[in-house]
Amino acid sequence: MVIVKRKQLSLAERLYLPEVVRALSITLRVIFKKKVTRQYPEERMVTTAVTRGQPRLVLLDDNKSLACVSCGLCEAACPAYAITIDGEETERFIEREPKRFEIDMLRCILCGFCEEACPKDAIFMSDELELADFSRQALIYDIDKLKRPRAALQKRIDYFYGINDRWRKRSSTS
Amino acid sequence: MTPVLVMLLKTLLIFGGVITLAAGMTLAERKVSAWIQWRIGPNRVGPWGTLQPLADGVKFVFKEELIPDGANPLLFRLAPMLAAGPAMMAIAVIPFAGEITLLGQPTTLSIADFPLSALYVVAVSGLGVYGVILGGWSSNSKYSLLGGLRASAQMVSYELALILALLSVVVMSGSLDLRKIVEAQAGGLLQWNLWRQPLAFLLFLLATFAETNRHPFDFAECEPELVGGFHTEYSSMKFALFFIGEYVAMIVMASMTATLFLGGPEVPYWPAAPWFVQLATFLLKTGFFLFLFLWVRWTLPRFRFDQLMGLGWKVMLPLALLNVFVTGLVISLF
Amino acid sequence: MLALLCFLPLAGALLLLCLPRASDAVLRLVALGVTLVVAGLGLALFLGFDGELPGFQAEFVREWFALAGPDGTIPVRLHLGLDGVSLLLVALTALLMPLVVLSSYGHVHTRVKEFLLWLLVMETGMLGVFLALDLVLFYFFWELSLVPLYFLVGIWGGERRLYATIKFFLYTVAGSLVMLVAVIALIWKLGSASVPDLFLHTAALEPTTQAWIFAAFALAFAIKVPLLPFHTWLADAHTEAPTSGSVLLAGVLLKMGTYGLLRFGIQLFPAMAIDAAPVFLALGAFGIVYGALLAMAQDDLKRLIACSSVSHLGFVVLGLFALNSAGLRGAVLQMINHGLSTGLLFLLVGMVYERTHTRQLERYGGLAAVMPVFALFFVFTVLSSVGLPGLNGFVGEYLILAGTFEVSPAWATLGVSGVVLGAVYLLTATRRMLFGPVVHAENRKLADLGAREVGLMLPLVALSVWIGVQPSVLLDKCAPALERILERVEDARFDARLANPAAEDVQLR
Amino acid sequence: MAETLFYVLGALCVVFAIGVVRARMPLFSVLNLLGTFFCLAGIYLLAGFPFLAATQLLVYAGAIMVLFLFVIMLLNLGDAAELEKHAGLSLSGRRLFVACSSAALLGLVGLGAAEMSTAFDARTLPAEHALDDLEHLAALLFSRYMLPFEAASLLLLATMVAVIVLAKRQREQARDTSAASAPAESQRKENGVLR
Amino acid sequence: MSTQEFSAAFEALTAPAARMALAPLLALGVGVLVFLLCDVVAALRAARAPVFVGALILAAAAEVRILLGERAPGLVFDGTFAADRATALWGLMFVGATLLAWLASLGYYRENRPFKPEHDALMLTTPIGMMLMIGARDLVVFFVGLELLSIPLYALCAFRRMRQESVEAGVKYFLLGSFSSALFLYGAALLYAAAGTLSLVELAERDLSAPLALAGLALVAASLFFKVAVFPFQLWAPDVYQGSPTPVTALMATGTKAAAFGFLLVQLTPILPATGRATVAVLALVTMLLGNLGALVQTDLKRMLAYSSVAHAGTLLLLVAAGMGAPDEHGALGAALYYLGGYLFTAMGAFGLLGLLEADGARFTRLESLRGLARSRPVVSALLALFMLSLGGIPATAGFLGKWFVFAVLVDADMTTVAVLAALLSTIALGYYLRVIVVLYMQPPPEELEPPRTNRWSASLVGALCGAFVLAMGLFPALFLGLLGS
Amino acid sequence: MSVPTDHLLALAAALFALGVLGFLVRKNVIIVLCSIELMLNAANLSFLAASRHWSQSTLAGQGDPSAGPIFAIFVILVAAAEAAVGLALVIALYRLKQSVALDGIAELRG
Repeated sequence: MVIVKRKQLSLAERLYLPEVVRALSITLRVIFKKKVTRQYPEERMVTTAVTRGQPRLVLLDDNKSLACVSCGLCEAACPAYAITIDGEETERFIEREPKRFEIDMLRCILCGFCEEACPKDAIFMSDELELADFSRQALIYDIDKLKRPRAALQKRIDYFYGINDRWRKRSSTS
Repeated sequence: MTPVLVMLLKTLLIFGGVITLAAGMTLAERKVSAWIQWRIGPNRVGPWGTLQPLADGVKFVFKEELIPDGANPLLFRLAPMLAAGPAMMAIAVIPFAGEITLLGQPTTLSIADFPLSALYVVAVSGLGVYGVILGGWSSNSKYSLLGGLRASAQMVSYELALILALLSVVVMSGSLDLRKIVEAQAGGLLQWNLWRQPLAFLLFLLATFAETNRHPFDFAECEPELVGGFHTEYSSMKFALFFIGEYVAMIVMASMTATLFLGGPEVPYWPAAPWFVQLATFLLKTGFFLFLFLWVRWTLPRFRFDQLMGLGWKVMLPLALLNVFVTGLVISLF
Repeated sequence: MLALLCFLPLAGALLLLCLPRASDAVLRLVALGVTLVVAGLGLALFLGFDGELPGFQAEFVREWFALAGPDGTIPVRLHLGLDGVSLLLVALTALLMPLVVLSSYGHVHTRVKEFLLWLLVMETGMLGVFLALDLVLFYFFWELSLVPLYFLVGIWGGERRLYATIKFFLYTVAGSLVMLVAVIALIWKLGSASVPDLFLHTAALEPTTQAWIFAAFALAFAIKVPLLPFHTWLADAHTEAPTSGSVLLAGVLLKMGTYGLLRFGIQLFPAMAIDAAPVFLALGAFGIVYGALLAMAQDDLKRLIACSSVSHLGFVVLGLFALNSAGLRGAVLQMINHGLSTGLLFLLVGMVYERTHTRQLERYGGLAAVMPVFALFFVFTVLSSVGLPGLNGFVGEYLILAGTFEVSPAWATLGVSGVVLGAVYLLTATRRMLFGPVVHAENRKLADLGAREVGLMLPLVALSVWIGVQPSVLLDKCAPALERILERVEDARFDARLANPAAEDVQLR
Repeated sequence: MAETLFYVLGALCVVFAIGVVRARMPLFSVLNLLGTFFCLAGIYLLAGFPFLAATQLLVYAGAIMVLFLFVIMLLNLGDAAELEKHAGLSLSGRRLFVACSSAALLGLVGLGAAEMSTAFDARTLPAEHALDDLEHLAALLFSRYMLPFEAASLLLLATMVAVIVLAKRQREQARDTSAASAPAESQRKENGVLR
Repeated sequence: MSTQEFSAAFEALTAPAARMALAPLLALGVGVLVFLLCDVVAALRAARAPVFVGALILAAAAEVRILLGERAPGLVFDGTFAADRATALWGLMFVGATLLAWLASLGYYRENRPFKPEHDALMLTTPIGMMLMIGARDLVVFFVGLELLSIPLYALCAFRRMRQESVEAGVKYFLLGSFSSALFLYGAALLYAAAGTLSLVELAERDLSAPLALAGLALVAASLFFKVAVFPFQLWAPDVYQGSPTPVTALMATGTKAAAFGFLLVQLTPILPATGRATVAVLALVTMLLGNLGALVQTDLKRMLAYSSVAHAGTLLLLVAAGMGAPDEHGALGAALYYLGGYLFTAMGAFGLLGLLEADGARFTRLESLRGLARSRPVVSALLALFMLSLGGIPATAGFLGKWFVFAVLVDADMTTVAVLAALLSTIALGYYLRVIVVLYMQPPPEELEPPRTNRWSASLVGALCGAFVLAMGLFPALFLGLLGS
Repeated sequence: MSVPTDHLLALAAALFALGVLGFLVRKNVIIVLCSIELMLNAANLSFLAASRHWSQSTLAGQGDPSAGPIFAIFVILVAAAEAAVGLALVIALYRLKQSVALDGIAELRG
């Protein structure tokens, strides 16, 4: 059991008013400080490799086909059930590719689990943050809206590998 | 005919000014809150956001009117007017400045001069609570009802301290006429009642916070507990009226504080100041208290309801009584 | 002396109050002792009374309190005193009380202490009524005597005692309260509460005032007597009262009414009495006959005797309002006689009731064979009550009828018929009760009277005989007082003639 | 102008008063009463009693009526179930009495009108003169009416105590436990268990 | 306010006469404050009872000083308040009533009772109101006094908040009480409109025959009739008397009634027009009749006593009728004092004993539950019987002389017919008073019911004191008449 | 304002009569309380009307004009006290019965 001792207040504190004045002086001082507001549409946030934006699908080097093999691991890992995948046989050497790959952006919580779950490095968190449209349906992104050339995601991919490498090294030494 | 015209003109001027001021207050509230939170506040509509109130007004006008199911439609519509009306009426006797000449007619810058004006202000502004109570009751919502209930208890409790604090000032100057009270403080800074009645000033100030339902005594709205309190169910112009009522009440109370304790439109050490200087002085003094309302709101946490009642009945009332008693004793002995 | 006489029983009552209720015998002894002392005092008073003097004797005066009247204060005093009439009644009361206490041995077994206590309080009340010479005091005692009787009947009475007590109480109180207004009016008008003072001044009052005050007094007394229309409480109260209560009720309490009529009716307002005499004569005469007829119809022995009281008291009223010497003497004597004979009758009924637990005449029959001593006493009493010459009843009735005849032969005749009827119902009852065969088996083994019972009746029997033989002993004592009353009546008659010389009776002279 | 205003206010007053009596819900009764008070305050002002007009607003409208509303809300008397089923007479057989008393009152004042019908002439008063001159009233309160004034303070104290007795929630434990007897103790325990 | 006025006010306060007149009020007022203070400060809680009794004793002493002093203060405070021997007597009566009611209330409340000090404080406030009412020579003073009496009583009636009947009694009393206050105010306003003054002294000199003034008088009288519960305003009394806690009922039946009748007789009666005499007399008789008939059919002793108090109010109203239209020349005031004094002890004793019996359950106010009580509780029964006889006006009790004086006043005022009617009506009253005695003494105790066993020293003391006074007033009236004479 | 005094008195009488009516007719305690307040206000209006009447210069010295306002002040004070007690009683009643209709008050009958 935790016994919380009530703090013995001093007379000034019990009088209340001096404390009020102190509080007021604090807020008054703050008024004249430099403001931290960013004027958003004009001033945008600087994104870095760490920025975890919306998930995107990586295109292979041919800039046509997805790296995804529709294994469904990201679908399973998604805590918000935002990902829906229907796979199909393909002529390509990887045998399977997604017929349908949809992420419901209204559900997505940008957690990045899909990124971690993906065994084929086919899905990555981009630096795209803005999300707006006129209908709910339009915000369920299909493959066309999700696919990005590798170059667009290169910064994140490098960062991701770097992290993984560091992790691998550490685990091998120990 | 001219006196009537002058009267109309004064009324228009003062009400227009006060409404503008109230509108400005909505902006000021947002600005000050922003500054205190290291922000800038509204700055899109007009230069530095000065036209924001106008935009808000337009938005209020065009919003849809909602009346909750099971609410009493008559009272629901009546309540905002009852909230705004008394506050506007109370403005009538506030002396904004001394003598001016309008349309060639010498007059004073207040809608009416009335020998019992101090009493009038207290009496009329106290009625604002009906809007809150009825709004709370007629909404057919628990939150609103609780808000109204709290407001009624709170207002009655603090009105006592308010009147008693006012009374000690009245005892000092021997009149219930606000102009006489102002005159009694003419001369210099040291003539202000602020120095002669510091306790009354403090009590009056605190009571005005409670009377206007402002932080830290805003139990009628009290967002974390009651969503929006009495105006939870209100929208569009009715909501706007509540807001105008609240801000006008703040203006009234601030100008009362300025009048009673800081000499109102009297300019220190310049007895014969022209009317616009007096008006400016008055606005300055009032403005300080208006700012104080905002300042306090964004600084202090809210009380608990029992603390509020305890403060009102166990601290402020006895202190105010004591103050009146001592004042009377001192006045009658010296 | 009078104060001692009057308040000794009250002191005795207080003494009883302090005694533990454990031992009935001690309580009874104390009560008996007190009443005996009072009886002794009464006897001494009787013997020491100067029969020649007309006024009040042995007066006792103490200041009590003062009322703020319209013209200055009116002192109210503890003023006791007696003249011939009250002397006789006081003596009767004092004599009856020990007998009543003795008789209660037989029938009171529960809450003895309270019973004796109320008896003693009642004695004070009754003596007070006869002795009081202050109107306030008189009224005080008048109502005070009701309360003990109320309890006596209510607690120790028969089956329907509650009905009887409340009826009795309300009847009498209604009368008394009206009298209260009259008493106040009289005192206020005359500025004095002292009865001798009042005698001097009543004639000066307005006739209408006199009339209604007299009417109010008369109403209260008539209820108490009881006169004809107000008699219904009497039968119930008598029937339901315990023997002691009945004896007191018949023996003394009813006399309060007739005494009041004499003292505060005739003596206080002679003029009004003259005017009202025909009414009272009529009521009295009808009362005699009606009471007798009622009595004839009764099956309940006690009720029968109660009704006979109505009849007998009719005689008294008849005598009083004959307003002449013979009538008044007869009335006073008849009061005493009725006290003795009816008292005896009730005692006898009580005794037989204690044995048979019934009062219905048909439950008796042939008791003379079983209880000869009882029969002897009963027959003697009945004869006394009927008015057999040589016994007490005869003298009184004779004087009354003689007096009435002088005034109104018609009413006197009716009264005579009452005597005859009285003989009829009493003797019939005696026959049904005592003679003939013993009808009921349970009556065969009844015990005859014991020594105590005989003892307590003997003084009464002796007195009856003595009065019958030598009534002058009593009559002499009260004669001067009665003469004094008659003088007032004559004065009033004279005044009336002066005021109205054309009246008929002037020519008669 | 003032006369017209008086008659308008008077008529409104009566209308509101009828509303007080006729209202279906207690709340509307209170609101109508509030309307009556406003009109009365106006009439007081017109009749030359500004102080009483202000007091009327301050005490009646500002405090007493708020109290009424507070209780209505506290007990939530606006519920549909609380509405009276019919607006009939609560005390049957008194209808006649009511009608008679109302008529009699009106009639009495009609009689009185005959003697009071001198029109009040405001011009005879000095200008700017209120009939309830505050200083004069205050002086009276502290001299001639000192006794009732002081008694009134005691009255308010008594009222406070009375209201506490009536409305305060009863605490479970008695205040001085030393005086509490054993049976009271057990009684309290029972209560405690029940709660 | 100027300094002169201030000093004038203080002079008025500190003038010897004013001091003397104010002393009893001040004793009680300060008593209330000190009492409340003692309650707040824990260390002083033990001093509550002494403070209560002390305040009453001081007030009584102050009244005695006025009563026996060489010069009574007379009119003080610019003629708004009067203190003379008569008001001092009334004041003593109020103090006595409060003290007795308080004694009867000690230990009366069996349930958990956290508001005991408040109860006593309220009780201590009531006599102040009564004294103000009696001494008032100005309608303002009277009104404040009336409220100072009524408001504590409203709360006291509803004091047993957990009991329905008590709260109902409070609500009823409150509603009708404030209704009568409103009647009074409107009447006073009309009087003021007609005569231009609120001072009773001046009112007595004005011509009040105008219809407006008559209406005002009628309304004022009606409001007082409400307070004393006479026809047609008597309906509340039985309910309120029955539902209230018994000591409070006792206080209401004696104190309130005395105060209202005191004012009615001292102040109002001389102002009332003599033409209304017959009306008031008829009202009084009807009140007596209704009260008595109502009491006859009751099975609850408390309710029966309530009806009987209505009947007694009718009797007292006869005095008002007798005194109307003239200064007191028939001695109505003295009669009322004696009557009310007697009634005070009688009713207080009766209610006090009822309260004692009630300690064993409210059922002991039912008539049938008192059957045969004389066997188990002889003293209580004897006292109850005594009080019943006194209420009925049987000699040797205080009630007798009270009745005597009332009739004397009536006879003096040439209202003999009324007196006779009243006498006959009071015969009815004996019917139910006797029933109580019948029940107590002449009926067997009920078998299913345990007889009450409780003994409380305070209630017993009340019974004994009242019994002693009832007998003393009946047997040695000189002791009390001496006071009246002055 | 030169309205005759009796018009003011008539208004007061109307209010008073309505108050009496409401007191006797209505069943809800709150409304009954309102009616009582109405009656008190009628009394106040009469006091002030009378005070105004007696302050006329033609009637100078015949009446005391200041008594009216004084009484009115006391009336307002007492009205506040009565309202407080009355509402407290209403609360107590409601706690017991969950209703404030006067019909329900029938425990005491005899």
